[in-house]
Order: sequence, then C-alpha cells, then structure tokens
Amino acid sequence: MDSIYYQVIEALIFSSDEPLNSADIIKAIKGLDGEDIKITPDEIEETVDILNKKYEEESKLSFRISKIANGFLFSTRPEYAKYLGFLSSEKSKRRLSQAALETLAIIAYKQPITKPELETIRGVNSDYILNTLLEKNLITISGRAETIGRPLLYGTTDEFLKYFGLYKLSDLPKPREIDEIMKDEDFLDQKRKIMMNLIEDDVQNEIKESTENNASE
Amino acid sequence: MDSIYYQVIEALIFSSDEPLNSADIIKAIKGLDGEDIKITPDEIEETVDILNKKYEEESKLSFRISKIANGFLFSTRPEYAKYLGFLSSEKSKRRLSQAALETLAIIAYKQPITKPELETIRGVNSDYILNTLLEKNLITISGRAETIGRPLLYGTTDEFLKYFGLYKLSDLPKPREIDEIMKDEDFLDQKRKIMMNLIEDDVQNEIKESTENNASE
Amino acid sequence: MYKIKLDQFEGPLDLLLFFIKRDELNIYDIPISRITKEFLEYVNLIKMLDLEIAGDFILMASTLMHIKVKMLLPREVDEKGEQIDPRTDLIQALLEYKKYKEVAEEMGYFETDQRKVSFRGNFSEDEKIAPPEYDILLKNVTLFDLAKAFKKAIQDLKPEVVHEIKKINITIDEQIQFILDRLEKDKELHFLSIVDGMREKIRIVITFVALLELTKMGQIGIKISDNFNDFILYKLEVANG
Repeated sequence: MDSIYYQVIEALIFSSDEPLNSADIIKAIKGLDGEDIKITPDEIEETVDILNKKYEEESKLSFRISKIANGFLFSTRPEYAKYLGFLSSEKSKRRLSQAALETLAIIAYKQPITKPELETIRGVNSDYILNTLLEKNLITISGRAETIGRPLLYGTTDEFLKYFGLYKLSDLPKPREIDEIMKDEDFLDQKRKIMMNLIEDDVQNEIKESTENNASE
Repeated sequence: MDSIYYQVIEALIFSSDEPLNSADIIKAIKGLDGEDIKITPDEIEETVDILNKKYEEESKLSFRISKIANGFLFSTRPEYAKYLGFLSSEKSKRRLSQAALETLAIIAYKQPITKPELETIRGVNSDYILNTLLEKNLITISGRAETIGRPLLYGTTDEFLKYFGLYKLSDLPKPREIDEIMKDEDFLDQKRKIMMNLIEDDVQNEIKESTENNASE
Repeated sequence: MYKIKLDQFEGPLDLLLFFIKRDELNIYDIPISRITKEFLEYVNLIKMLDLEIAGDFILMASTLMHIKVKMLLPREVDEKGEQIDPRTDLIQALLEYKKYKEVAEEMGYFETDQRKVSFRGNFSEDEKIAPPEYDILLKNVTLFDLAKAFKKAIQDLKPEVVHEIKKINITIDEQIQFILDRLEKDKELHFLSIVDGMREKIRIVITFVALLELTKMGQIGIKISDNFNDFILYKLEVANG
C-alpha cells in the first residue's frame, strides 16, 4: 500500500459518523483510485497502528484511533476526561430540551398561566419541567389565579427575553406571523413542479451542454 | 499560559461537535484547575495556530482546527473530499438555490432586516424563501422593528457562518460600492450562472463534477 | 439570441438585468419602450402558469409603463432645479440588487469550498467524567440558605408535639437509607417535602444530619429552590473512574 493512503485512511476514520471498518475504507479507495490499487485489511490495521504511534510518541496528540468490534474511530485520550465532562455538563445546563422549550413556549404565549392549564395543553405532568425552567430563571411565579384553590400563576422573566434576544414580550412573533411565513408553501411547490415539467426537456439539454462547457473551462 | 494546556485545549476542541469558543475553553480550564490559572482568549487563539502549524508541518494530519462560527472546530483538509464524499451521503445534499444565496446575502449585510425591506431589494415576494432559510436554521427572527406595524426582523445564525466556513460576519466578502459596479463594463455572465443553476438541480451530475474537480486539484 | 426560460430569473430585477446584459444596454440609459415590450412578453408567458410569481412581474411591468409615460412628458425638476430622470429609482434598485447578486455569487464559492470539508463524525468513545456537582452546588446554596431551611422546618412543627415524651429510635443510617429510597422514586425532592409529616424535632435533626452526610459522600446534591427556606435534593450519578 502506498503511504499516501495514510492520510486518506485517517481522514475517512475521522469523518465517519459510524465506526469505520477496513472493508469500507478499501471500498472508498478502490472506488476512486481504481480496483487495481493494492490494499488489504491487514495493511489498514498496520496503518492505524503507525498513525497511533505517531500521534502518541511524536506528536503528543490528545486523541488517537480506537479499535472497537466493528471498526475504527477516533477518541480523545482518557486523561482529559474531566475537562470533557466539565464542558459537556456546562453545555447541558445551557441547553433546553424539546419538552422544556414547548412548555416555555406555552407559558410565553399564554402567560399568566396556571400549572393545571399548562398541563391541559401539554397533556402531561409538568412539575419537573416547571422546576427546571424556574431554576434556569426563564420563568417565574407571577401571582395567584383568582380561581378555586388560587393556583400559582407562571410567567416569563427578563432572563427569558435576554435568552431569545427580545426587547419586550410583545416582540414575540405572533402565531399569525409564523403562519404567514409558512403559507402557500405547498401551493408554490405545486406550481414550481408544473413549470419544471414544462421545461424539463430543455433542462436535460442544458445540463449536457453546460457539463461540456464546464469541462473545457 | 502553561504549555501543558496545549493538549487540554486540543482535547476540548476535538471532543466538541460544534464550534467551541475561547470563553468556554477558559471556563472549563478554570472551573477544574482554579480561577487563578492565567489564560486569555489571545493565548487560546495562539495555541490553535501553534497546533495547526504542528499538524500541518510535523504530523501531516489530514485534518486541522478551523476557525468557524466564532469558535474552533476540527475539520478535514479539502484535498480528501473526494474519498470522504464516496462514503458519505452528506455530500449529495443539495446546494442552496440562487434565490436562497441572494436572500442570505441581503440578510447578512442588512441585518437586522424586515421582510418588506428584503422584498424591496429582491423585487419579489420572499415568504417561501424565508421559510426555507428559517427551517434550515441559516437565519432567525431577531426581534421587531420599531417602525409602523412593528414587522419582524431577520438576521443570520451561527449555522450560517458554519455553512459558509466563516469565523465571523465581517469575514463575508465586501460588496462593491454602487459606483464601482457602474464603472464595471463586465456584467456577471448571466448565461453561465443559468447553466450552473441547472447543473445543481441534478445531484448525480454534481457529484461527478466535484469528483472531477477534486481529481484535477 | 438566448432562449428565455421560465425559472431562470429570481425576479423582475433579475430579468431586467438579463435584458441589459444580453443586449449590452447602458444601465444608465435604459431604452424603456423596448425593454417594456420585452418584459411584457415574458410576463404574458408566466401569467398563464404561476400567479404567485407573476404578481411581482406584473408590478414591475406597471412600473415600467409608468416610467415610459413619464419619459414622454416634460421632466420634473428637483429642489435644485435639476431635471429628474424618471428612470432614477429603477436604476438605483437594479444596482442595489446587482450588488447583492454579486455577493451571492462569491458566497456560492464559499459554499463550494465548505462542502469539501468534513467534521469529526463520531464522538461515542470519548471518555467523560462528570464534574462533582457538589462543588458547583455550593456556589448556589450558602450555609445560610441551608440553615434557614432547617429553621423553617423546625418552626413549622406544631407546638404541642414538643411536649410529648417518647423515646425515638432513629439512626443516621436509617435516615440516609430513607432519603436514598425517596430519591429512587423522585429525581428531585424538596427538603420540606422530606420532613413533612415528621412530628419530632429529633427526627428532623437526624434527617438533616443524614442529608449532610450524603452530601459529603457525594451521593446527593443540593441546589437552591425558588421557595424561600427550602432547597432541593437530587441524586448524583456516581462518577466512574
């Protein structure tokens, strides 16, 4: 195997979203450079060892290629696990789950709203999410409803506005406005298709012609 | 900054699936090793440059750290695109249409901008295209104008920067001044553009094309 | 002459720029009659097919016709007494649009370059050790908060209970187990909900000590609650490694 493939193998493993096995690597290389390229699974295995040795001994990199049952994939060395853990826990603190976002949206548009009202809309118990949102200071208790039991009312906070870059609550896009942006999408699509069909034959010719033009550019 | 942090910074960026900014790197290091650790955004930037130089000159890696969307992210060098494209379906994703590119250009330079302002410049109704760009998360609603009717304002997202490989908005190409365009006799080659659009409608051709382009590089 | 296709143009401005380019017209001296005629032919073609898109073209057609009429009339003058070319606004719009069309083309090259780049695909084998939440929590919950919560729990007891004399057999270990059991059921618990229903001060005290013990062992975390005088307990994942 030509050593120019060291980098190719590395790049393939790096970018694959699944652990990549030798067969796929060989497939890509032969697929592009020709079936007569000499490259075997053993050579790929060797290449990975050579790369790992280089990463560790020469380059002192903080990552390497791991071999797991169904292939190769990059992994960060375990000695950095605590830094990685810190980063991902910081990230998860910032992130809102889909359920939290949905709840937040209902509160934002319906505020002030009680927990029972919210749960009627969502159809599920919302204690946990309400707590999360309260903790993140995106919502707050804004008072009590005058109805029986005087349940607590929830509303959004200034932090909420900041999070979404809004100046004031009335800056929230109105559902009507969202509808407007979305309107006629299907209709327009239909029209486009009809037009496309009408000119399809011409398009075919143009493609051929332009490919030729491009090749000569 | 202590040079032991070269590897930590490398590991943090390597493990992140989205562009990681200096502030988050510093937060993780200080969070774990103490607030008194001396480390600045400039030093992180420098470290990234040093690492990239090492990857390229010493380690000959097929990937490097890109400065993208206000942060750092590992990405492959373009010369391996054809091999990666062979295995991944990502590459067959459609390009943006001419209309989408134009709309993005206007929003990027004029942001925050309202739909009426955008439509005045483009000369066409832009509901459909705005919807598409919102769905792709290339633009977002950024607030409301203080003008009559308080229309929604649109701006670009970090995803936009990532899509075009930009570090920050100011890395966008500068539009020519109008009097400069006026002096220019050589209007865009409309014909060629039309051809290009048609090619892009045909994914098959496009994949072939990019393979050929790469091979000739 | 190029054959005009229906979907080639992003809009009326794009179509006008095409005519100007194709016929090598001077953008500052557009022959309005001629271009209006061509424009209308195109509009008639698309009108049959697509009302939505045609709307923008029809609007432009009427603008062109309006300019055409104005060209025949004596020129208006601005405040400086200079003649106003009826085409000025149109020219301005064309140049503005062209400016962004050019940028869009460059952005297309960026797109092409970026499509050659891939990012790391698989993160499943990266080892991560979650930080001891314990540390972070102490930033939010002060000892004062803890003390207030405790005081509240004690104060809420009904006074007559205090007078009962009864030996209470309760240990810290039992209460540790009690808290852990409760946390099996609920991810998070308010302190007040744990001591709710406890009638003896000593039981609350011991529960409180158990809770401190669990915190010290890193088995549970404490965080601030929005209710004054209360706080939330939650179970920590036991760090692996």
